[in-house]
Amino acid sequence: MGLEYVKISPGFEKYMPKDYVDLVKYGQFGKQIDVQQIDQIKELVEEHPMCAGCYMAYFVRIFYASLPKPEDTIVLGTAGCARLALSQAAVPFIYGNYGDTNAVASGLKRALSIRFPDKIKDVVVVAGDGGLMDIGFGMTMHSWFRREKFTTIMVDNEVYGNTGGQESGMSPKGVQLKMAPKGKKFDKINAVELAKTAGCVYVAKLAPTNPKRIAKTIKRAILAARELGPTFIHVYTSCNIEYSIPTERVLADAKEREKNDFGFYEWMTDEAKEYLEEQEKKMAEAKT
Amino acid sequence: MPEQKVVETDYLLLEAPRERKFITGSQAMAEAVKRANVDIAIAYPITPQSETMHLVGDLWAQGYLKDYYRAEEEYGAMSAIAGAVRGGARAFTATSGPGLLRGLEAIASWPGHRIPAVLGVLTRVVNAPLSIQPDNVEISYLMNCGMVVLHAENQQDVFDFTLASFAISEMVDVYLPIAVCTEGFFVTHAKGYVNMTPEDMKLPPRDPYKAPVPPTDCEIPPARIQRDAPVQKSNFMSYLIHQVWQQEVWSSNMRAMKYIYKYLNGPIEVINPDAEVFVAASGCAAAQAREAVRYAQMEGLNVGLLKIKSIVPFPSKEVRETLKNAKAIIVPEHNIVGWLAKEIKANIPNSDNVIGRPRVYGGMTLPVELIMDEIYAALGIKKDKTVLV
Amino acid sequence: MKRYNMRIAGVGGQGVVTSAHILGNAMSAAGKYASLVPFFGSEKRMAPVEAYVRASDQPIYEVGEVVYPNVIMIYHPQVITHGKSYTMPFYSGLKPNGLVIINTDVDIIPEEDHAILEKLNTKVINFPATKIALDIAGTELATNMAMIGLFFGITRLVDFEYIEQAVKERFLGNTFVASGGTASLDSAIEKKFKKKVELLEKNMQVIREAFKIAEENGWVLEEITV
Amino acid sequence: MAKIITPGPSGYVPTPAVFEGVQITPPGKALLYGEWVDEETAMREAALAMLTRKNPTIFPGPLVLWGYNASAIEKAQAVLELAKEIPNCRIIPMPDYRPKYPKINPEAEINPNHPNLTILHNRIEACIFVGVHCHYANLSLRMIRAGTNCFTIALCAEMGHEDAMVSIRDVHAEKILELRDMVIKVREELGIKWEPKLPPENPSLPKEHFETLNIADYGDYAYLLHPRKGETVEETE
Repeated sequence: MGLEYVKISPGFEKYMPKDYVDLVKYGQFGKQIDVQQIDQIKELVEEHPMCAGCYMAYFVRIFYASLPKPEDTIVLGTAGCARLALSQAAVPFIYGNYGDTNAVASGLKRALSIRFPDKIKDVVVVAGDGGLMDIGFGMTMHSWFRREKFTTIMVDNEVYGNTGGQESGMSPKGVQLKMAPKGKKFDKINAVELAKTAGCVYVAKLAPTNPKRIAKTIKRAILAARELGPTFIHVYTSCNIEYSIPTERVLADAKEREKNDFGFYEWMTDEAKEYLEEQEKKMAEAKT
Repeated sequence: MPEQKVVETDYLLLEAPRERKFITGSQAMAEAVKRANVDIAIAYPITPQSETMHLVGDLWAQGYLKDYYRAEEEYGAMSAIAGAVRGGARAFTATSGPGLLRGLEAIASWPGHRIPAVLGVLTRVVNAPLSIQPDNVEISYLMNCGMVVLHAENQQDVFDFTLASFAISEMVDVYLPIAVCTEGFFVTHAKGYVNMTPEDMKLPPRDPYKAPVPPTDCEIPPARIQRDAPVQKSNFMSYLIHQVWQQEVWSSNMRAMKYIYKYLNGPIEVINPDAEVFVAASGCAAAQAREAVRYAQMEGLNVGLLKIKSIVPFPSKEVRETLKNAKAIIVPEHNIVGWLAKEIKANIPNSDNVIGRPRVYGGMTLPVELIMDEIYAALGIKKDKTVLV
Repeated sequence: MKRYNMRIAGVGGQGVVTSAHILGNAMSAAGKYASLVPFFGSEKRMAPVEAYVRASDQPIYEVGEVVYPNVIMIYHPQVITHGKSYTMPFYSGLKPNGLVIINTDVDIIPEEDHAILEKLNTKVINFPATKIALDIAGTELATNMAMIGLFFGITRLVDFEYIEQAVKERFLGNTFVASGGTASLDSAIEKKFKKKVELLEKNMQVIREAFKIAEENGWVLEEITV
Repeated sequence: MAKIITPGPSGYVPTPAVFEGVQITPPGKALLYGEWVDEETAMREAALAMLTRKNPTIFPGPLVLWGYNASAIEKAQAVLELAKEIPNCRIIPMPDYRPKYPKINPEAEINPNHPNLTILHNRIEACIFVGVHCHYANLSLRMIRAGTNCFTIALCAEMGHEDAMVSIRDVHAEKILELRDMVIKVREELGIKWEPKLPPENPSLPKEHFETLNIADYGDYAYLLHPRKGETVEETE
């Protein structure tokens, strides 16, 4: 409904807690912000209980700052680390049962399309490797097969971090983790290729080393999902606890992985390419 | 498809003219969906449910529904229903036996998530070994999750219960999912007379803002909303929160009772309230019981029927009142565990009088003669085992 | 029967859970009984932490958090002044004739709460544990030692040697895990003290001092009726 | 009259009013201590509680705080009108329903996941919930009754709340103003002198508007704020 629902009733500005007043005055609603300037705005995401130095927490901040229309965005998450920060933001958040994100998002997006055929309602799933590629695999795949119009972002820490460090389908082969005490026996699932095969119109893979690029990728994925079909981003968000990465080495680790197996990769259908070029041109024009 | 006009809920459910049709239980459920202004239905095949959702799919193709799809499996279907209802749509699905159990994690979460959806439960044996025959043990799995559970005796009940459930589930003080259960094949694939409201009338659309929780549609404050945050004991969440949350679900469940009175003529039906012996039953066992009571009365026996329509909320007070002078209470059931007999025993003072027989299961039919045998035994009438009437 | 059901409330980094373990281990070393329930909301420095200990000379059957304690130990004044507690107010559930030990050198209990505690015939002890820890061990990390020292000093549940044994086990043993944060805390402590033995001795001194204070003030109790 | 629902603390496991047999009223009726009464009786009792119990507070919820449509704005105005007439009343908002990490500021807001932090911290003994979605209002009302002695009043836009001591249904701006009139009437009957004024603002807000503050506003002290040429500030206290 636009911005009315994030406006304070007249006379109540002086009764609201400061963080809400700031959110309305200095927040992201109704604006496009530069992710490199998130320090200068009241961020959507608030204080959260993720581990100090967690790279996933950093990604979540960039994610929220990149939303093309935060006042009309709904985020879905599932059990796992990311939801600890995802849920602490001024954007509606849905947390259902473990691994159900892409089924819930399918129903949600369809309901919103029925009710608001002419309005933008962005639906974004941000879930972990376990939620999307293990327990929720079928629902993830089928949401893509069905060409559901929402974005799936996999924050891949290659482990079940929240439950204490168990092997996931996305853990690299050979890694010794709980429930794989002799080392993982099979390869990391190739989620990107699966997404392409299953019908995503925009697929990207990245290590979060460059905030501007992350923001651009997220925006593209959300814009393409609005009009065309499912989109997918696979992000490496290391677990510094389970993989024993010292806090000061987290960025270096991401850069290393970027060089090895998480180099920036972007793929889209011709249709998506055409659409995004057009949209980006429009946005650039609007700016100038 | 005829042009449908929206009429008041009370008018449609209580006053609208009715026309009699001879249809199957599956058709009766679909006919109710047709008149319920449903936005979206999500289907996944399983016998004996499939036919119902085929018919609902046809309704979508004809334009009665706005969206419909075949889901990946029941867990996905039930999760998607939760998503659609959160998004403000009116949603419907149906399943049977093993499918219900596959979807049960999601279904059992609906009440806590405050998801007012209607779920058709067309009962079937729960594996193993595999069988597709009717057996209603699956209802016992639904009884403790907080949703409203209605049990339909025949095609007419299926129509009435389903249509009313859309209205009841969305009441602000209820706002819970409702399961409309009936026996697979015995009801779903059998025909009976159903008095139906006109095809060109439908319920008012869902108003998701008339609700005890905001829909997740970015149209109503607060913007910072997670309707049901995971509960962590800490000083940002009270120790009590989950407890009072569950209390809210079960309070809401109890509040549904007044609407069951209003729209379904109460949670029970009684024939011969002064009876010496009662046959108490739900679902299609109530049809067998109704038959048995008629025969018994023809024989001059003082036997009554207690049909229980609402399993959850259970009409404790009404059941207690009805059975207070009964010498014997015969409870025929289509399952081995005897969930209805247990429930009745738990709710009356003279539980020794409850006879948890006859029970058939694994899809066997429940002959009226078995109930008659119990009636004779209860009244101390000696008869040959096989009764011919 | 001596039976103490206690709630320990402090903030992250104070060793609330560690001291609950030491309390339990001292009881076990003495051949008596204890059960403990650590409780973390969010493992973060200065975030509220609670632990629950049941201690007795008789077997203990009950499990779960202590909802109705007869002993409450407050490791940090902010538990009361800032409401940094999972249990509000801090004396919630306290049984009559109970014991409350607060780490403070001034009275921080609001007047209304005093009235309630008086009605319950509560013995309230303001005990400057952090000050004692700093004076004797030179680190406020020994606050928890002062607190359990005073508890044992008051209750005389076990002899001193068993407390020493439990503290030893904590600092010299290698099987002790209280929380994920304990390991990093350990390395910090080690840097401060060259030898663990020295650390142990400092801690014992703090405990001994707390015993002495209990005695000098006439706080020694025979028993709290359950 | 039998009082079924009274101020707590009712204990570790509160029994929900519905389990006690309390039922939501039909339109035009109100709940007082779990019994059906007419609205005027309920309003009188509500006014009495807000005028005589300690630290009366209004907890406006999202449907009042956020001006998302004309009726919300109108209702918000009415809430302020009501607050003005209650001596030493405070307004503590419930801007949303999600738990906040690591903890709310109990002087600045109330959160349905742990309402008692606010009730106990501020020693609130009478409160009004208005503009809160029913589900969250019910959770809060039950927890408050379990753990505090607060007298709860629910002004509900829908059907009302069994767990409140006073529950009035179908409440929109007009009915809030009726309650205000009742407050004035009872206040005068009690002989309490009071000049209508708005409650104090939220303590979390900065006292000055720093974002619009100009260096020139500091007058004589402005030179202290101008960094001098070549001066770099390494560290601050």
